[in-house]
Amino acid sequence: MKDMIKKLIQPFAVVFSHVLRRPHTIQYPYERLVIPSNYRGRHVLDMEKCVGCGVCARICPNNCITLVPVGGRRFKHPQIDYGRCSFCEMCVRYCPHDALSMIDFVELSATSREELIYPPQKLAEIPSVKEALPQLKKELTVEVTESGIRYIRRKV
Amino acid sequence: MSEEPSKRVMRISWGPQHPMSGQIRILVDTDGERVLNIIPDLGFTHRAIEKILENRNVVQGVVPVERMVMVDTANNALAYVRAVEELLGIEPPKRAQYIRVIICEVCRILSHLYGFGLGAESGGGYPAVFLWSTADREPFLDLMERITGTRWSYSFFVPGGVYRDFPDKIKDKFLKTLSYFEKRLETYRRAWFENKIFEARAKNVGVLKPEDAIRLGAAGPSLRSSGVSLDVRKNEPYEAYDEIDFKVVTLPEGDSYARLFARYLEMVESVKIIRQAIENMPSGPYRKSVSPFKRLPKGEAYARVEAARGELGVHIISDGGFKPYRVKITSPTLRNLYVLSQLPKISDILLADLPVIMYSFDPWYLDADR
Amino acid sequence: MYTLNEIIGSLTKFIGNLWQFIFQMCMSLAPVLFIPGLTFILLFVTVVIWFERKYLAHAMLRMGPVYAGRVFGWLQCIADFLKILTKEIIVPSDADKTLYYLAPILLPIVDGLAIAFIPVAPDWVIFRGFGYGLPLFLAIVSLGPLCPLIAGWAANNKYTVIGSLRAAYMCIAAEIPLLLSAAGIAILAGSFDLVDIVEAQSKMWFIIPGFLGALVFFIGILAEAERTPFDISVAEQEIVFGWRTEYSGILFMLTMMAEYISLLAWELLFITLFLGGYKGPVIFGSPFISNIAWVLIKLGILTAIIILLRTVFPRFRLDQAIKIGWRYLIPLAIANIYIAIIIKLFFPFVV
Amino acid sequence: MKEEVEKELVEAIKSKFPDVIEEAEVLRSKRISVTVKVDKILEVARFIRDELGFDYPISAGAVDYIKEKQFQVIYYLLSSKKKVVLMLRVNIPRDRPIAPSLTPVWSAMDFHERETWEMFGITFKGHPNLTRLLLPEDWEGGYPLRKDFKLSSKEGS
Repeated sequence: MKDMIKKLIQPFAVVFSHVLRRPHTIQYPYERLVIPSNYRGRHVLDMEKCVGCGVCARICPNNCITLVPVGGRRFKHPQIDYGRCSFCEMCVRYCPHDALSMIDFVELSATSREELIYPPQKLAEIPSVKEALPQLKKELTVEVTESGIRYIRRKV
Repeated sequence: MSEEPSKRVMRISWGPQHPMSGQIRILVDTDGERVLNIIPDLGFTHRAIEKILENRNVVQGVVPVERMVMVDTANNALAYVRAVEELLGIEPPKRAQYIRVIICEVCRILSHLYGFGLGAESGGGYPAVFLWSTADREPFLDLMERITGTRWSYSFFVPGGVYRDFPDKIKDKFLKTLSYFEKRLETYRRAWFENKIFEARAKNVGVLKPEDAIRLGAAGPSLRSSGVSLDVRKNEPYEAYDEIDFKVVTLPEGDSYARLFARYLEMVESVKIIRQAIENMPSGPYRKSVSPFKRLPKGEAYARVEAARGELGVHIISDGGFKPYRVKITSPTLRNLYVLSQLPKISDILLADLPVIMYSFDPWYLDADR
Repeated sequence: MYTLNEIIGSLTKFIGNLWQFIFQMCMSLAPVLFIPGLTFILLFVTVVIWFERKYLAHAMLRMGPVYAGRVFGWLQCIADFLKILTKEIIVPSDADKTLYYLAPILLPIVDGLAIAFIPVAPDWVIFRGFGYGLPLFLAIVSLGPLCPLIAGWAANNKYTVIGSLRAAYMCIAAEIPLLLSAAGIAILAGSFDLVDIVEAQSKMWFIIPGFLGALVFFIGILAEAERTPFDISVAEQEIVFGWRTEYSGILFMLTMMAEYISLLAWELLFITLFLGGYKGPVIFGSPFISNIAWVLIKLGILTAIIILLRTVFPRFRLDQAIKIGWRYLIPLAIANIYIAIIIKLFFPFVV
Repeated sequence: MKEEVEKELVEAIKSKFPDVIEEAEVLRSKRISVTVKVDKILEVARFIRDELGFDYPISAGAVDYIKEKQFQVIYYLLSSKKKVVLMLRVNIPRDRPIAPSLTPVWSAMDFHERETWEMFGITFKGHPNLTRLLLPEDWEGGYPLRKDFKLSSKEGS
């Protein structure tokens, strides 16, 4: 009986302790987690380093990279179809000249499949979060303390 | 498949369009509330991963294999990578083995937190635990983000080691997260495992005796909660598990409650394993280079790994080409679904018990369908 | 022949009478229109749904409604209401159309009618029921469980049939203890009239002598209003949404409203029977406002407790719930009747 | 290399069925491979289960050796006492893909044999319910895991 009452009362206490906590929700377009610098987001292509060897296209498990000619350049350069890309980093790992890299940018949504195909010129640009997310107001970092998780908010 | 066996029996299609079923259809023959027969109908997420792997070389192969179980990617990748390493005859460096153990155990925690939250929700009206556990995955995902570069499907294990080194400056944060997590585990126990109504719902429901569990081929915590001590980590120690002190969680009851509680206890063990692995991690190289553009040696290799849902086997057969000739993946969920369909004393089960039993097996249908 | 004065005199008299008549009409309609009538019911539903969503969200470490209405998302329910009005009503092809439409319309009406018997102030009752308010209330509310049965059958869906049968089982298991524990209170008060019952609690709330009855009644409310841990007839993990599965658009909203209206009706009865109804120390000066305020305060606390249960407990299984009803609640309710009789016979000074 | 348990098991099988076993070897520690003739597989399976203690069925699969014109069905079994994995193999001709079902011995081979049936077109005689498991019920594209299955151009590259 004592055990039963404990098992009926105890959950109330635990739930109450959660009601007063700050929610874990991140209101995305207005807030955004700070992504570590080694994050595997969008590719950035260094056209000066790329020699068009095609290793990235061969190693890509999803066949999302094709080499396309770029006007005024000697070599073909990779074009990435983000509709197929699984962000596995294989192309970056096996690039013999370190021409490809991945940066902490993940705002890649588009309204059509054609927009998801990034030609080399577009890959060469370094995107800015400000432009992709004009609503962004705060950036968050997760901090684990002994007592709990805290989201530290910082104005952009 | 859809005809009803008789007028008296009502065949309910539990899924795939259903709030709790997931990507599966389970045909349930009922007589009133009483369940007469459970027929799983799989294949809604079949992606032919075995066929894809026949058309990818061994380095590329890690990527599709990981997509089998998104919450438990590391263990899946490890099974494949270990099979490849066995085939190539290479042994990863010691440091890589420890890093692999850490990441696999974090994945086990992530996976169990998810499955355990769903288990709480399956009892009905208790989604709070599910969202708490989802929230508590965040610090671990953050750590993984810092180590591997993504939150899941890491593509981090490569044949010959791990792709990046374990950043030593993260150790402190890791240990802090673990001690925080241990406190949270206590919260889950108090809120959920010691909840009278949940006990009433899950205890003595869907009991699986040890001999039945072995005969029907239950996998993972579902098997061990029936009192059978079969754990690949202990029986066939891989990576650094033979240098780490941990115990295999077994519970004697074999009911739904025990299956869920076994997952909880495994998380406690995982925390211990990670602590030891971080402390004892040797320094040194973390990767041996393996070229993806070389022919594989002729032969075969069968690697087994204890994934979060149970034993995962990858059998690679090579005929000496660039790509594996055949890859056979043995997934735990497929076996657990068979156990579900053949549960002994099925007539004791009521319709309301079905989600509880189902989620006590922690099914991941993508794993079953491959 | 009438003189002008006489005409004016009679006109004035007529207008005066008319005015009095309209005033009386309004006064008698006021309970219907405002409290505890239509406006109050709609407000209650809106506020409780908003509060429930917000509370559940915070218990789950979420935020709940945020954007609609800016401050705590207080407009969210109204926004949802407007959205749901524009939704198409999809009727299953093999459904029994008449019954399919009838059930969700009937259900809020039945539960709403029962509220007519509840006093929120000494003479502020829509219909006193010739001194038989309590049995009339229970009689009308017990029509409610018929609607899920009709709805579940009419929709021609396996989930709805199971859900409606579960609802019927639950109602039988819950209503008998409810009736019995209410009977105990009627004995204590010596009257079936709800106003008399409230007046009889001026010395002591009946929750103290009738503690067992209150417990039974509270659990009965949970079962009757399909609240956790007895929301078995809409168990979404098993049978999608029980007998409501096939409803869409405004019909679905009516079924959802009916759930909260029946909750309101039962809570008001609980307050009337056990918590001293509109009784309480005078606040805000005016006894009338004070009475209503006390009802609202008690209602708020009771609703909060019921909503709170939703985050704490999983759902019972049908057989467990029925077992609770028949094996524990009915004996407790009968014990409550005995206690009431003993108090009435031997300690009449207590109440 | 200590593989005594494995060697003992292999010897036990070999000595019991000298003319049925085509091949029996220890692959490495904890891995045994036994190749059996089709017609005697049920007897061998019963012996393996009852006498050698391979009571825990893991899985079943097949390999399409298109050059040798044969399928190889592989049953993966585990001994819960000795913790050894046994791969029970049986070669069947590619033009007549019929093998006896092992569900009478290990009922848990049910799903795996169904999967092998739909993926390779190998019929398991004596299987209680040989219906599609993963593929759609109205699938008409042939047997996907056979080597002569045509892939769309992009996936096949």
